Amino acid sequence: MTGTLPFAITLDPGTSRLNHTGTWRTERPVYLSRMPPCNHACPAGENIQNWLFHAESGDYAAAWAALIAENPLPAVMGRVCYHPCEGACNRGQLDEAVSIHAVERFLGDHALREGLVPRVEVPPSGRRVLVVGAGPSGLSAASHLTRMGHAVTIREAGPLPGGMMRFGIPKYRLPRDILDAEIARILRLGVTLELNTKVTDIDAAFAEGFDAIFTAVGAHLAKRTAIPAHAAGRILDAVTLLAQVELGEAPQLGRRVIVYGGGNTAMDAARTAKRLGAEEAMIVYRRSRDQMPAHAFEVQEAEDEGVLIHWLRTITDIDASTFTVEKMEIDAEGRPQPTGTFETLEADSLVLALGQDVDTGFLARVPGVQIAKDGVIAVDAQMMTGRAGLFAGGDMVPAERTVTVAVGHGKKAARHIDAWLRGTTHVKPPRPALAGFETLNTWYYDDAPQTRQEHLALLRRQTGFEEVTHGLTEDTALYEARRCLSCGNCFECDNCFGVCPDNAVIKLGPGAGFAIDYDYCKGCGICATECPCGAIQMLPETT
Amino acid sequence: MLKQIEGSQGMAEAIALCRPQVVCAYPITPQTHIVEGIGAMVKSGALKGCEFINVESEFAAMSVAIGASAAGARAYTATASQGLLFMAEAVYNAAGLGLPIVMTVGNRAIGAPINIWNDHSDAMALKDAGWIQLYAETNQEAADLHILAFRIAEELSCPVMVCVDGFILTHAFERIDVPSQEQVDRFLPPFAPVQMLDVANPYSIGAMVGPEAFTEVRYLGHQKQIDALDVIPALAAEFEAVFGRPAGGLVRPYRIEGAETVVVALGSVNGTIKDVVDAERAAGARVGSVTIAAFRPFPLQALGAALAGVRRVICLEKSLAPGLGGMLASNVRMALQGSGTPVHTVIAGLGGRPITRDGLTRMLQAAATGGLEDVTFLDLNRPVVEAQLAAARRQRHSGPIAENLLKAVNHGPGPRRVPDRAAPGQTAPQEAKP
Amino acid sequence: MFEIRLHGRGGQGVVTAAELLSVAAFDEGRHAQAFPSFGSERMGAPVASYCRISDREIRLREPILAPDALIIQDATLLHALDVFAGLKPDGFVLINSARSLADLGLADFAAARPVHHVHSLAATEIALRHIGRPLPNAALLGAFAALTGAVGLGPVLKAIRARFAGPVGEANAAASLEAHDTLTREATC
Amino acid sequence: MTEETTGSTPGPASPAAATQRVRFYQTGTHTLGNRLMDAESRTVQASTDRANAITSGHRACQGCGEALGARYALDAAMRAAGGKVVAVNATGCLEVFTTPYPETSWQIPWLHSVFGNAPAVASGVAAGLRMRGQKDVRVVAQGGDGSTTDIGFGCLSGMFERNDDVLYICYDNEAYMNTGVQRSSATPPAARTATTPALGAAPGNVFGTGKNLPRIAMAHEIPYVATASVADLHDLEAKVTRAMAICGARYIHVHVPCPLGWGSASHDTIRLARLAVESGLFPLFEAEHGEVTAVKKIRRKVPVEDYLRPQRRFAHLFRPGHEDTQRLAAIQAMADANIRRYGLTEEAPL
Repeated sequence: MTGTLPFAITLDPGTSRLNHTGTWRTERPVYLSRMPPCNHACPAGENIQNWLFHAESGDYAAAWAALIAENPLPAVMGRVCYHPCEGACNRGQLDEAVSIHAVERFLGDHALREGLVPRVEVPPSGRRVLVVGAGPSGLSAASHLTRMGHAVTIREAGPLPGGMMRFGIPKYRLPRDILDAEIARILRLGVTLELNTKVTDIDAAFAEGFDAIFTAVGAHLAKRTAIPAHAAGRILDAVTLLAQVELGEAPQLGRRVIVYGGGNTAMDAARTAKRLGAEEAMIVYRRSRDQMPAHAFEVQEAEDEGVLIHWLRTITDIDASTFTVEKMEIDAEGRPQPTGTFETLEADSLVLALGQDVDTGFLARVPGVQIAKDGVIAVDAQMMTGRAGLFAGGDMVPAERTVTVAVGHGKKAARHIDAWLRGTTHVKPPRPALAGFETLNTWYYDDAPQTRQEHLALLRRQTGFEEVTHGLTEDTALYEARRCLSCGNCFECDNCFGVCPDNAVIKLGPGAGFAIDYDYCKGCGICATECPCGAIQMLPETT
Repeated sequence: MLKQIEGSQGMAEAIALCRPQVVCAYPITPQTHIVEGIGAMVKSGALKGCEFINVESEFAAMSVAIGASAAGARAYTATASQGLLFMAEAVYNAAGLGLPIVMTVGNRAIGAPINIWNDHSDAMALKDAGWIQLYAETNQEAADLHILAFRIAEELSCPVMVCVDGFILTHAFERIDVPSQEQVDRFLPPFAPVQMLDVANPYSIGAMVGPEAFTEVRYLGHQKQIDALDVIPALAAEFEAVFGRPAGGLVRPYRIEGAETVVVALGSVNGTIKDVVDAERAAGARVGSVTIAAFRPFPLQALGAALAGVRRVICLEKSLAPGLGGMLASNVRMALQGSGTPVHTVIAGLGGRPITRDGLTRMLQAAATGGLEDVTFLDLNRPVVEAQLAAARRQRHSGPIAENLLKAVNHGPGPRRVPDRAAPGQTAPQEAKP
Repeated sequence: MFEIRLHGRGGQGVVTAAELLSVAAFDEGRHAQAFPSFGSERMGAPVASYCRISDREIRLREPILAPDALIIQDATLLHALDVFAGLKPDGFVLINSARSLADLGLADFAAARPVHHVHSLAATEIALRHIGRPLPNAALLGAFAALTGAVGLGPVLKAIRARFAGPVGEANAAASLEAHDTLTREATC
Repeated sequence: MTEETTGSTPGPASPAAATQRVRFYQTGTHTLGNRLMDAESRTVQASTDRANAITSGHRACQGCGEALGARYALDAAMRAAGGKVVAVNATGCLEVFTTPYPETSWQIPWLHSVFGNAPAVASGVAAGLRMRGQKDVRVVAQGGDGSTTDIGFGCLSGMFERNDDVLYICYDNEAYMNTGVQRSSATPPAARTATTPALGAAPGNVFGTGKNLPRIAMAHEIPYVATASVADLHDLEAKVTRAMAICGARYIHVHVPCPLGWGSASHDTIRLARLAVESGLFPLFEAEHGEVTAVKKIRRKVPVEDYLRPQRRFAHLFRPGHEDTQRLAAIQAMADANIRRYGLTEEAPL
């Protein structure tokens, strides 16, 4: 070409970058992280989205590492947790919730298969902590405290560690090799476990040189109820039944068994009775099906296995093998009221599954320790009792009684104990706003129904203690992980980068996310609207 | 090589020798033979490296040429009359973008009334579109001007319109010396655009320019035309050196030495004028003529010099600025500013009306006796228009003028819709009651 | 300057005839200018074309108003328009017709002009014999050369052969030659 | 998901292998990119290597759909042509907001002539490039609905019938936005524009008018015709890429919402485009040589009301207490007709 370019009508490429259109903006997009509902709902405080993130790319080791940062018993929890996370999962409003527990179990099993171990990254603190009780709460606390550098000793009154995980949950739900392996891994961190060692004197323990004590002895005392029994057959409680089965001392229950109660333990007891050879395993419960505290899937599994459930019945009289039950009806307040109508059931034994109480005897004399209502131990926000350095958690403090809550208590207590030992206070970081369903743009998520976990054949379920629910394969676990919507947190989908009409989003590279180029951003808000996971919000420009 | 060929064919051959790369064509009389000729050469393979595109309108023709030129290709098209007006927007655009397109205009009247014959209304309508306008006097010049036009256009990055009288030149079989390829190549180097669409240099062509720079853009466009006043004669001289005959230039005086009356005109009518000048000179009249070869840029200086000292100037114009008179005259007056020389407009040859030696001779004689008005219509059928005007004065609505005029021309003066049997003063049946 | 006006009907090649005349004159080293009547007429309509021949450059662009010669390709045009308009008193007229001038009602017209300046010729019949189609142009041009001497027969034949290649050109040339000879015979008897 | 693998595979899974085997359901293929999608499944827009044919600093309104659509299309074309693309632009918003002197937003060779001639100019550019031996440089012409369906229609039809080697892209925002929202022949029924005001007994644009340019393009039997939307970038880019692989005349009609003209929120641009598709009012399809060859199924069908209600240009249909049910039904019938005609749902196969 020759000569100079024509004036004004011909322009050099890209010169509009001199024009900073950011001045047009009245609102600015800002990246943020919201609290995913699964995390929000998790009693153990698991950052589920975080470990799913790693699992999505097939990096199961990283996923597992992220997982055990909050929960040292993933293989257990993936089996026994009632997964409130899934009830909160936003995907449930789209198609079906992500099967978080199944992925968790897969990761837990994967780690056991691969022999993955957690790392202890801090130097020894020189402090000693006594954990009383080797249940989920105690094991969780011991694991976390050890990884924080403290020397931990667990004293367990019973012959085996695991607490309710071993003595309350039947092995068809939690195979013992899994439980044993996860406990063993905690112990290999350097935790000292003393079995058959009942702690009765807290002060003495402090005197031994423990800088802090965490008690988590659970609730093992079965509640009783007064039923007129003229010639009672076998009556036993569910906790005892399950513990005896675990110890290989299964009692003779006879051909017909009634389990009284409507919780998960009642289901476990009835299903165990079935497996012990009972031809008829019945549940009698005074309220309706909807009101049962047991989880629907547990009820369903029990029914699948042939357990017969009598709702709206109370046992009013027992005469040998004849049980008189009164029909109940639900009043306006939702309470069961007797109707005066009676029936009889025939059974050889009765298993009471009416809940448990805490054995608080060993704490009664400790100065400062207060017993709360319902016979549980009062703790403050740091999970410390009235006695300085004495912490408590699990079923023995006021809370829902689940393995998950217990594991969460262990973690929470560990953090507070650690802070206390260091002379500080652990302050929980403020929770960001919840990533509700309305913050998502779900159009970008593909339709993907939940993976169904396979179940053991029914006949084998009714006749043995083999694990009922199968785990996921690697493919199905990956599929399931990838169903996560990443609610409230950028997963680098590039939407904002692509949809900006003003090319005002800067892509910082893998893992680094994005930044807004405020020189050019006009504040249209498309990035925020088209962000699938609600990780951008529009804020008014300050004047 | 001397040939006896149709003017359009001569132009087609000359254009082909310029190695155009994109030629687009849309048929409109009387330019069709030119593009047909080029099309045949492309189709036969005689003209290589050229794409001939049959487009759907003149607007598209100029637009395709714009695109091709912006892509760095030598582009050509031709049109006439309505076609030129139909592409008007793109004509301005090509100039605004500084694209050196060459276009032939086979000059023809503009309707209504529709008329396919020659005059200059079309080119005059777009005289200020920013194009250089060259007018051919002969078919030899028509051919030669195209070679010059490409050179001028590319030298200045400015489109050039070669105006050729429709039918009179385009359809006349005449002797034309068609140059050799070697000669043309010597005169016209390959196209080297100042700007083009280039993936290696991706600038934007055709920006929106606001008040802050529009005047400057226009000034530069004007300056380009002013520069052309030097470029055109220089290249005409170079042309003569290469081809051995003159062509183009700004103005061509003819026998103006001592002339009292000089006729100024554009295009082929200058041939007839020269014959008349010769005859009048032979009869002792002091007349001469000036051919304006480049109407845009308007050669004020050259024309002023040629007309210095003459007693009167007659602009023989093949177009009409209704309400004013002559567009050529209003331009010529600028060349004579301060001289006091009267400049007459004689409108002639509209819509193909023959301009005859008789008519021109009468015009010159009238001028010599001071009997020429400022604006005159040569060979006007005065009874017809007088009758129409009279009828119009009588009746508020006298019907379509064109239709009535045609009737008057064919059947004698006066609208025929007043039947003979109607008694004087009786209302014609067509007229509505008030 | 010799000016010729040709009358015909759209489609008969009246424009081609004028062009061929100009080519023939050009071939003789003379200047020539052929142009049509610039009409928008369609097939069958009366049309005209013109040819000027001169030894000097032709600058004149007005229509031919006072022709030196007329070629009338179709005798039916005699009744359609004033084909003789402007014809110079000593002008030539060549009419394509198998009928005599007397039969055409032109006996008096011819008699008023120099001898042998007005002729009719059965050009269509000659064309049919040679070309097989009723295209009288070539024949008329051959006869025109004989009639007026404005162009020579040789250049006419050359122009015809240049325009129509191969057998068609030869057939036209043969027609032209026969017409030329016919007219020469008639004009000399 | 795959079903052939059962049980566990020893050893940690290879992330790369994992991405190949299992689709990324977190995003499906609907987001623009993501670390776990195959590189070829990501959009051009997800890449920092995209051409940014239009760069920052242009003067389009906030949330301009046309700015977005044009960058989407041209960047895809640039990738398909290895960076050798020349663009021709009709007069209109896109032209005005990208090239006001002294700045241009274009980073590719770009030419603007006048309003109605972009297709012809592009034909000329293509011919010029061919004659200059630059056969690998591809030409894209573009304009709004006004320049495409109205004033440039003749030139476009000419370009089509000559099968000129040009990809013409129409950014349809359904009115003359540059001049202040006047009706075009792409303005939908009932829409309020400055020249179809929401007044009188039948406010807004008249029913039974307008022209369907994609089908007109198909009637020319050109090699490729497609409709696309800024709401579905994967689809849009695939269509541009497909078009760029074909020689001859190609036409893509892209639906681009206009916050100004439609009276919609600037952040709703893509959402509205999506609702237009999901309601059936803007069917996405491809056609080759005059025959429809593929349609994009509606994923989540919505009533037309969902699309119309957020737009002030249709507000007169939703006057409280005076909802224009009759004309709403007529618009729904148009959507339903599209669904039947193109088989946009599983129940309505093509």
